[in-house]
Amino acid sequence: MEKTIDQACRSLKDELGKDKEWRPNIIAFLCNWCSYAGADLAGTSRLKYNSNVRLIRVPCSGKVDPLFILRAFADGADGVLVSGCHPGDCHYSTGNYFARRKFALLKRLLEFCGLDERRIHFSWVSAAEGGKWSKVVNETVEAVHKAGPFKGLEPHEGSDKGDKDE
Amino acid sequence: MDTLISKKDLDRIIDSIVETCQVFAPVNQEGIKLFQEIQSKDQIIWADGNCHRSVKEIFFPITEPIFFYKKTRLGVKIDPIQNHNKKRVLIGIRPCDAFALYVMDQVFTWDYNDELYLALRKNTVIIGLSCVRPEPFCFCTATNISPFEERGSDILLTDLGNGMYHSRIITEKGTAFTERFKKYFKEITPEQELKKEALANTVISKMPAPFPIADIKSWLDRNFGHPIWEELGLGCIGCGTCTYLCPTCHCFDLTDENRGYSGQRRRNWDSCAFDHFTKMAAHQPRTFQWQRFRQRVMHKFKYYMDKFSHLACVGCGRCRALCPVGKDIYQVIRAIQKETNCQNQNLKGAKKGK
Amino acid sequence: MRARIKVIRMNEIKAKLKALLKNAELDLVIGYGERKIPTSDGSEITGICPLFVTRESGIDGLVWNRHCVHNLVTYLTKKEYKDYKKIAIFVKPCDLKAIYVLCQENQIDRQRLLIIGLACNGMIREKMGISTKELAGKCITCRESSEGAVARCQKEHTDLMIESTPEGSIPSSSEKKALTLEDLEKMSGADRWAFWQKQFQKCLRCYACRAVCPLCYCEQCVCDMSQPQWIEKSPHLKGNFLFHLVRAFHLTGRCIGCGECERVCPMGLPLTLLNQKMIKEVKDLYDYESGKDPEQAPVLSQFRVDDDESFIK
Amino acid sequence: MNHIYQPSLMRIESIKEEAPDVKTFRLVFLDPVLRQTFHFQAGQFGEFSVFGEGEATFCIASSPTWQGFIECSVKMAGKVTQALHRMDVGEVLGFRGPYGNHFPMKQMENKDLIFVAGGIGIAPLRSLIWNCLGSRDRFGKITILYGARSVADLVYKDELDTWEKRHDIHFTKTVDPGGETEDWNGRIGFVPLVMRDLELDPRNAYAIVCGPPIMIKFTIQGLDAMGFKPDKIITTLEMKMKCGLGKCGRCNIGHIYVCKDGPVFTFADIQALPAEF
Repeated sequence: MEKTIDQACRSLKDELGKDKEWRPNIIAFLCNWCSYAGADLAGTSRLKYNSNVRLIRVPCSGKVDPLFILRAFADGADGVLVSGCHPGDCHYSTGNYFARRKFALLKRLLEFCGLDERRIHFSWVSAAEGGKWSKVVNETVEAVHKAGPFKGLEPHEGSDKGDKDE
Repeated sequence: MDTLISKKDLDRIIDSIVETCQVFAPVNQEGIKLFQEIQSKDQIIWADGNCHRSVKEIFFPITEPIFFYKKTRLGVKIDPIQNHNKKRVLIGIRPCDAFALYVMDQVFTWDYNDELYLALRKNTVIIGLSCVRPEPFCFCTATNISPFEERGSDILLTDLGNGMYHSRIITEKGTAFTERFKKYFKEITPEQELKKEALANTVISKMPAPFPIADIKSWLDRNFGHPIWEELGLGCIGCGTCTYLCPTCHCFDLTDENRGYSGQRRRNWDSCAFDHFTKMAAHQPRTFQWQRFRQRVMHKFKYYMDKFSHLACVGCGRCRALCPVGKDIYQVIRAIQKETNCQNQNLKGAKKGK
Repeated sequence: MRARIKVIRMNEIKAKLKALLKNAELDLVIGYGERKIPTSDGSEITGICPLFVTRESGIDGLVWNRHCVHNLVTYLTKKEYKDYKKIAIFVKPCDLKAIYVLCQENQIDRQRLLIIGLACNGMIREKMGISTKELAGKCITCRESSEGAVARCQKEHTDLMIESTPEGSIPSSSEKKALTLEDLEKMSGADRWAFWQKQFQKCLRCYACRAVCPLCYCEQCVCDMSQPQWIEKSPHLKGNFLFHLVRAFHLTGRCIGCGECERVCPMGLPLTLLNQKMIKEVKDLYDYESGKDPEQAPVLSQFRVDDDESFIK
Repeated sequence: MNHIYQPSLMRIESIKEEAPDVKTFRLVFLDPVLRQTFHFQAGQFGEFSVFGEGEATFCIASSPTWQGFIECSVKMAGKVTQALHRMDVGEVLGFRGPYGNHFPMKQMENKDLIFVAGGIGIAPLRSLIWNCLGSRDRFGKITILYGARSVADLVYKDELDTWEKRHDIHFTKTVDPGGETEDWNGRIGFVPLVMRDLELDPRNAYAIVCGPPIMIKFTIQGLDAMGFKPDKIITTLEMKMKCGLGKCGRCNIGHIYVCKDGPVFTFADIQALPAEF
């Protein structure tokens, strides 16, 4: 999974890197049963929404480990969106309830460390809410755009001369 | 060739070299004394006591990239790191840390020269500062060196207390440095010389007695399986504090960090206290923590002696002070010394009995 | 063996332990022992360190004084001590809570333990191995939290109890903790980010915080895994940030604030701030306190339908 | 700045599937000068880098007499080996070496040689066997006993056949009980047991043993019982390695560094070591 996240950040950065002006680079973790279907519906009904998002499908929002989110930020994402089924609709009946507690605590831990709260978003999007999905994505990109590029985790000068990207 | 230099002149020298090259000295960083690069002379803390972390990190950094690579369709392109050729001066290093570098040079020049370490060593002038008031946990005299040890430093300063420093040149680098600042180094009068010798003797006389290194080594040669090791190592929790603060611990790990199609190989410190230090797919030779504790003591007081005829312990006392559970290598060696004594008695007894 | 002998003195405890050791009802006693540390000028200072006693003769070495700052519960989950059948362990109130969490997580069998509670009102701080006059960092935070609850839970769940607090005056907590949770929360996000970046850059990855933590008992830590390699092994900012945040999150709802991680950090990182924050959040969000009761379900393995979801779009 | 931890680049020329989890890689130096000047001796090893995954220690399985390339046989086990098994012909990987000591060819001259190998342990011996066959007359009687868990696990199958056909080699192959197939013509049984049936003459002979630690232990016991002197039994030891040249401090057994003083040891050396491996 950690290679998928790295590849997602990579491919998005390459594609966004082409135009001069910076655009946010967002990684979204979508639960396979509701949110992914919702995003699919948004696509089939030709809804326009911001394109600098890379989706990673997970079986359930409960499967989204805080490590995925931390790894996404470490690999260069500017923002992370996690979306799952509405409480009660979960295909595995309780996955999103456990996820809700994890996300609540993770959000506060990251804010305590100083990560801008506009960079991390959670949402419930059901399979029928194509419209809500495009709204959620646009809001997220808007918020991350205000937060600016995430320069947080470049290794500092002392220990090494910076990550030598392409 | 000994000379005398006043504190003011020393400050003038530091001011002039700060522009031309990197100068490292003990600096207070949020209550912890560390060797850091300084911009001006007032940052330096001349007071007694060693730095929290040893000076080895200036030559053998905690983590450093050793090369960068890029994977392309045609293959892999390696681009090396820049040369370590910046001129550097290290001031205020304690004799035990300086001697530790001298000890570590042996392993980094054993058959293969570790250019990463040696280049930094070559370009650095080391101005040692002998210890007039050792710290409570120091035991350098026990490992056959002294608070006035000269090996390892290029120039050794000794604070004579009256604002003057006795300065002794030890290596060519030291002569070159003194030559460059000839006007600051004054002629030394014989009674200043005597004052320094007297100071040295008083300090050393109060320090712990030397370990019987030969006896200890011969005991260690024969007692790898001795039950005392399990007792001595009981309680060690396997953190890396003692090895990372130790001036002579040189074990490292090479790992790759990949980002897409490019990345770097890094060299990081590693510790024999960790479980994955020797863990292999097939088996793990050191399963219990006391076996790793034994490895550290054996390596410093036997294996290094076997290979390089030097103790790999300079008695700086950092591991004694900062072990979270109070493990103490000095008391371990004294315990082994007691073992050697009673073993000698048995031998003597056996002789008499024959 | 569940004799509930409550209020007795240290020497009575020693006599009891000797008896138990003699007729093999006890295999190991983990307590605090004194050791004479020879210093460079020939004098000796007394230092306290964990003491492991398997024979009667060793029992006299046990002490209880102002320097018994270590949390001995960390040894209960280590490989070397797992095959002792019956263990007696000395615990202060802050250490005792770690045993509850371990029981909650089925890591240790309560029947195997003879818990000897120690009434504690503050330990002395050690700086570079030398005792200072001030209160230990973790005791400052402990004193602020409800002292009553600590004493109450100690009475119920220990087998033996030493009621007398250690001799010597209670060290003054003159030196207020350099930085408290409230100071950090008042800071702006950007300042907090800069603060934590500076702290994480100092970390050496010596893993002393993980080795000493009673609740960090994983056979192979996620930070040591290479397949998949989630966290870089190198102690640069990115690797340290991931290591400390993953550890803080893995302790969320479990950490009992024993403060050992901050005590042992050779670089003086304020690690308990991360854990204190999460203790506060867990209390505030789910009204849950870790280490209060060995039978309650851990906070992240249960949920309520009306949990807060105001932050979810 | 070039330094001793910087690998030289090699291209994979061919990959041979030896067993379900073992592949043999034939590698050629990219640098033409190195292609000529590189030489090594049987028993030495190298550090092979898969960029992005790390480095791993493998013995050089090709014979020093073969020019222009080296071969290494890799069993899939951890991170680097799995990455290696995913690579295909033409890709580039790094190599540092040769490191460590080598089999004592001089002392083995005009002596009988007995090779006992188990599983992937045959890789270092294969290098030595082909090296000896290169100048066959310098040595006495050559006996090869090779065993593996099952027929599919046998490595270098075609070379085993050529050795079997040669009349100047006493070749025996075996598989562990239960690992045989219908048309299996070799022996069935564990290597140390099958070894007892071969009449091995300890006088004027060297036994070279390589394989999993459990097999080495019992084989050496068998050889001991047959009267082989400890200094006439040669084996290789395996410890975790990172630098491969004595600096990173992790491959020591007692004061011996397996990467510098080994990996080839006589049983007499091993008896002098503390029982730590």
